[in-house]
Amino acid sequence: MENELRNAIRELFANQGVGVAIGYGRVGVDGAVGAVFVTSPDDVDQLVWNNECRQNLAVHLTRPEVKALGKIAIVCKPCDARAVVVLANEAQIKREDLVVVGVVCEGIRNVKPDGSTSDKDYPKCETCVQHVPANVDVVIGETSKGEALDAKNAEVATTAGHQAKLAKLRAMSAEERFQYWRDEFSRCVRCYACRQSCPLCYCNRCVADKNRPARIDTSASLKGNFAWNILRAFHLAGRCVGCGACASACPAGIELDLLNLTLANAAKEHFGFVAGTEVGAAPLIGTYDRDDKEEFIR
Amino acid sequence: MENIYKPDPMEVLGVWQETGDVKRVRIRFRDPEKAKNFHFNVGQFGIYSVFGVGESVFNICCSNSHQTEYFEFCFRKVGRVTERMWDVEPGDTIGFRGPFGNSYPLKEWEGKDLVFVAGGIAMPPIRCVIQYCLENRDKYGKITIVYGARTVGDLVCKDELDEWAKYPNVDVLKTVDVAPADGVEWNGRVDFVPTVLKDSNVRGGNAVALVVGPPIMIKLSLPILSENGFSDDDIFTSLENRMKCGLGKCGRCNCGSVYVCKEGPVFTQAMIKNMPDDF
Amino acid sequence: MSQIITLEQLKSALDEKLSQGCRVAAPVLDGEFASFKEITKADQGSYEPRVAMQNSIKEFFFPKHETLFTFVRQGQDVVLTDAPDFEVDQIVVGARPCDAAALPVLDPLFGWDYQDRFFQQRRAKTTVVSFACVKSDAHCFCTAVGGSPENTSGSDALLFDLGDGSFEVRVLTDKGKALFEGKTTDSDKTGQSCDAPTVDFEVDKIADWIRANFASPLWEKISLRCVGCGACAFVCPTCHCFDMVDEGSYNKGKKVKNWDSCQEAMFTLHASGHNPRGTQGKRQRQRLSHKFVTYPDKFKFYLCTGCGSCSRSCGQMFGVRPTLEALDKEGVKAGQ
Amino acid sequence: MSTETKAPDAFEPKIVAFVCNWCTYLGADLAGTNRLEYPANVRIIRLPCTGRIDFNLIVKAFEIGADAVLVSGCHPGDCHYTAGNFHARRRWKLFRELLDTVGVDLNRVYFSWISAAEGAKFQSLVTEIVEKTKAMGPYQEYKSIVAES
Repeated sequence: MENELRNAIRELFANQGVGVAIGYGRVGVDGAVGAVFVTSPDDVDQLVWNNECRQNLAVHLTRPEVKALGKIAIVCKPCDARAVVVLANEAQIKREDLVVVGVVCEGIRNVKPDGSTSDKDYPKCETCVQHVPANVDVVIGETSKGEALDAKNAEVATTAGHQAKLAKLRAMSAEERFQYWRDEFSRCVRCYACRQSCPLCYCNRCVADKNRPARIDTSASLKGNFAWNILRAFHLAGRCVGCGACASACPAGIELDLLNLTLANAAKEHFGFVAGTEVGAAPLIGTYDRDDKEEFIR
Repeated sequence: MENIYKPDPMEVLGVWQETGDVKRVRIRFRDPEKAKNFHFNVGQFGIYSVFGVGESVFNICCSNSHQTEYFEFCFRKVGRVTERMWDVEPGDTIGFRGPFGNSYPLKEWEGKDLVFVAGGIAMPPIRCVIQYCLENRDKYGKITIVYGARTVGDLVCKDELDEWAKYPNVDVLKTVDVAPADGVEWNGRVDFVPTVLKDSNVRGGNAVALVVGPPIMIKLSLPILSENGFSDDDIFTSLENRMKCGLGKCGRCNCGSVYVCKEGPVFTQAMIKNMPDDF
Repeated sequence: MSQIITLEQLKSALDEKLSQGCRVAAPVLDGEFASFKEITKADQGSYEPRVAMQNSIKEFFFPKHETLFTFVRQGQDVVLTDAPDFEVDQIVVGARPCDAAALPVLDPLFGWDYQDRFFQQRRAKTTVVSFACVKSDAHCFCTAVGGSPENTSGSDALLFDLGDGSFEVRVLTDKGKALFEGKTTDSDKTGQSCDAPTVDFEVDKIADWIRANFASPLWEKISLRCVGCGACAFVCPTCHCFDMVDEGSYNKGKKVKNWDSCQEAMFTLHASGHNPRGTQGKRQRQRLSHKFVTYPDKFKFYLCTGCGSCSRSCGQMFGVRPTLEALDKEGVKAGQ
Repeated sequence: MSTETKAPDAFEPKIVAFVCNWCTYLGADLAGTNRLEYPANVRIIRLPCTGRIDFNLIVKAFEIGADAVLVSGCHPGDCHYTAGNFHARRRWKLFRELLDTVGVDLNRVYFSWISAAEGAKFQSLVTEIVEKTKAMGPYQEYKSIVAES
């Protein structure tokens, strides 16, 4: 499959005027897999594809440093390809200027706190049903694990384990939940790795960095951390594709994706909306329906 | 142990609006003991705060002859702090930390001709040294002041320019980029600062030049000074970089190994050529 | 003759200190993650030498968020109240040698000309007990910056895990002596640390390359995968850049000092909109040159102890070691 | 001896009400002009439309010591800007779920539609919120994270 991928990228350099191919390569310590930016067909052999390809590369699509390299081809797992759909739907990228090379994915391995990969699947991959990428230009690889899902039967990208964890949390009392997040957020250092690694946190200047007026405290205090994490999660309401980049980037190991999953579940349950599954879909929060539920309104 | 991050409360004595978005503020220490012992060197800067809003870095823009009574700074309304600073009135309290940084080598300059080149809001860091040199007029040779702004309305210390011109052996060459509209009084030139500098025929050798302003103005003025015999050691400037602490700790104002807050803000062109292009 | 202490004795020594009002921080295990945290009972700690930690001991000297002073507006006047002095004794136990080594590196910065009492008071009040390393991983490169698995720099006592529930104690300073005096027993057992991690680059040569290649296009090239978060800086035991902000309202509030990172675009953004370090390549250049050129020029130390926390915590598999290796390979050795 | 007076330390909750300019604010005004008495614990903040009410304002209200928050605007179909309240409705539906997961007590966050004619509804809702909040006591959890910051 790796060769198939490399050949496809070479072909794109030759025939489609691609300036940079964003893919995975062994770039980190001890050959750890991270993003590589291939700018010449001669370097295509740097590209790898395996079950350690964890990052969501779509985060690079909106970065000026990367855009400066020319027309982009990007390697996307099925979950990551959803982020490309949202970026295009939100007019952050011109989809026709981009070549999305989708790779069939049967699950990514987890990364342990010391940076090494463990044999266990990455949590969100345990029960993933989305192995064949949808809405991509080229599909690399094959699987017996199912077909590309269209918007109608798309599921929220998550796992049984994560859903169970969220269900357990939601079954607690409000005080207990608050205490849980209090412990978690107390470790937050406000490095904004969650924001920076998220393909959909593309704002030029995040509200957290705005100071006229300052919307939330920039301090890594409990007060500031609650405000920040609530803000980050909600700005992704109806937009988060569940790639898990935020939680996996968090140096404090906070399970931020539980917050995003809450909102993704709610979007699906109340509005039948799964982000990134439908090309051209209007953003969930930018639209409304006259018959939206309002049982909570007095 | 002293808290180096805690400012001193200062009383605002006066506020003057210089242009549409520039004000000059005169302050003194609320604590009379502090006021009595305060000393700064011309060219140093301070960090001024509006409590509850934030801090900003400005040059002390007057000479130090009244330092125990008051001193002044100028600011342009561009950000969070300066928008709030715009509203201060005499009697209000603001915070001050400083003075920080190095200063102009005024002793070394004695006996020499002085050329001051400034653009726009960059007048204040030069005003302090002009005031000082005029107060000590006999120590310095010919003084040439080339000052320009985009429009007549953008000139800072406009009235003082005419006062300075009255001193002996002082040339004030003022200019604006854009011709003033009909009816606007203007007795200066309509040209860019480097052009006016070129026409001024200032000569290096026994002279120093102080050039402060927008990067493009500096870039175009330096070759003119070089051609006219100013060596890189004789051309000075006052840099600015974003700072938080002013104490050489917060780690953001450096250009290579030079901390602008401690080793600056005053640099010679020779020093700048040795620094990496990190500003 | 060596001095040894059992784990139980170590814990009871800590409990004794806790009962005297001393603040104690130790590695605490939470699932797979271990992080340094303040503890209230010695039992909460997990006392074994570790390679990977989620944070560094930096935060017990330079907290991620700290109040500098508070203010209240009274009419046109403003009344300031200084933050209290740091007056309790503090023990940080279980530090890695590369964590402890950061403290002498930071001393000259916080004591350069202006004295930062917030760091210095904590430093004076704190006893650092480190564990010599028993293993290293591929992220470790302390040897490249003058460290070692049993580096004593910055520690008040260095403990060697004997593997039998006891530690050999090597007391290094008076503070270490005060903590362990009378608590240890004589023994003929001596501890041993692991082999030093190997590196195939020379930091001096890379530093020279950095000095000579400020404008190299390599900076942008190697930094492409960096997304500009602050994780590397915040887990780093030596990164010390900070932000100062006002919080609260116009009438009543405080000034706080928060960790900041040079990797974030806002770090050097001027009010005018100009940013001297507007691209990730420039920001990585700042990070690397600060660590290996600027800081040693000023304070004689590399601003890096080779702990590898940055690359362990980087979601993009970046960090100091991969960057040094890339500069070595594509800059120094390629003769560019 | 024992007279029924309010203990000096009796808990008086702080309620922040974010209301739209065109309906609920006028409803509150009507309650006033009609001399309908409601507890003084409520601080009304007038905004152009519920569509303008940033979710972050609710968080902010808790940060500055609110014990409960009310968000109120025009009935569906009555929005001065045609659809602001429809947008708000969808947003609050999702935001409540997030608050729930975070552990912010949903009994302290209220949403309502109150028209300019419904002074009585404003009165009764505010009275109810104040009474319920009094029964729950101060919002200790949020106050404690603010106090520790």
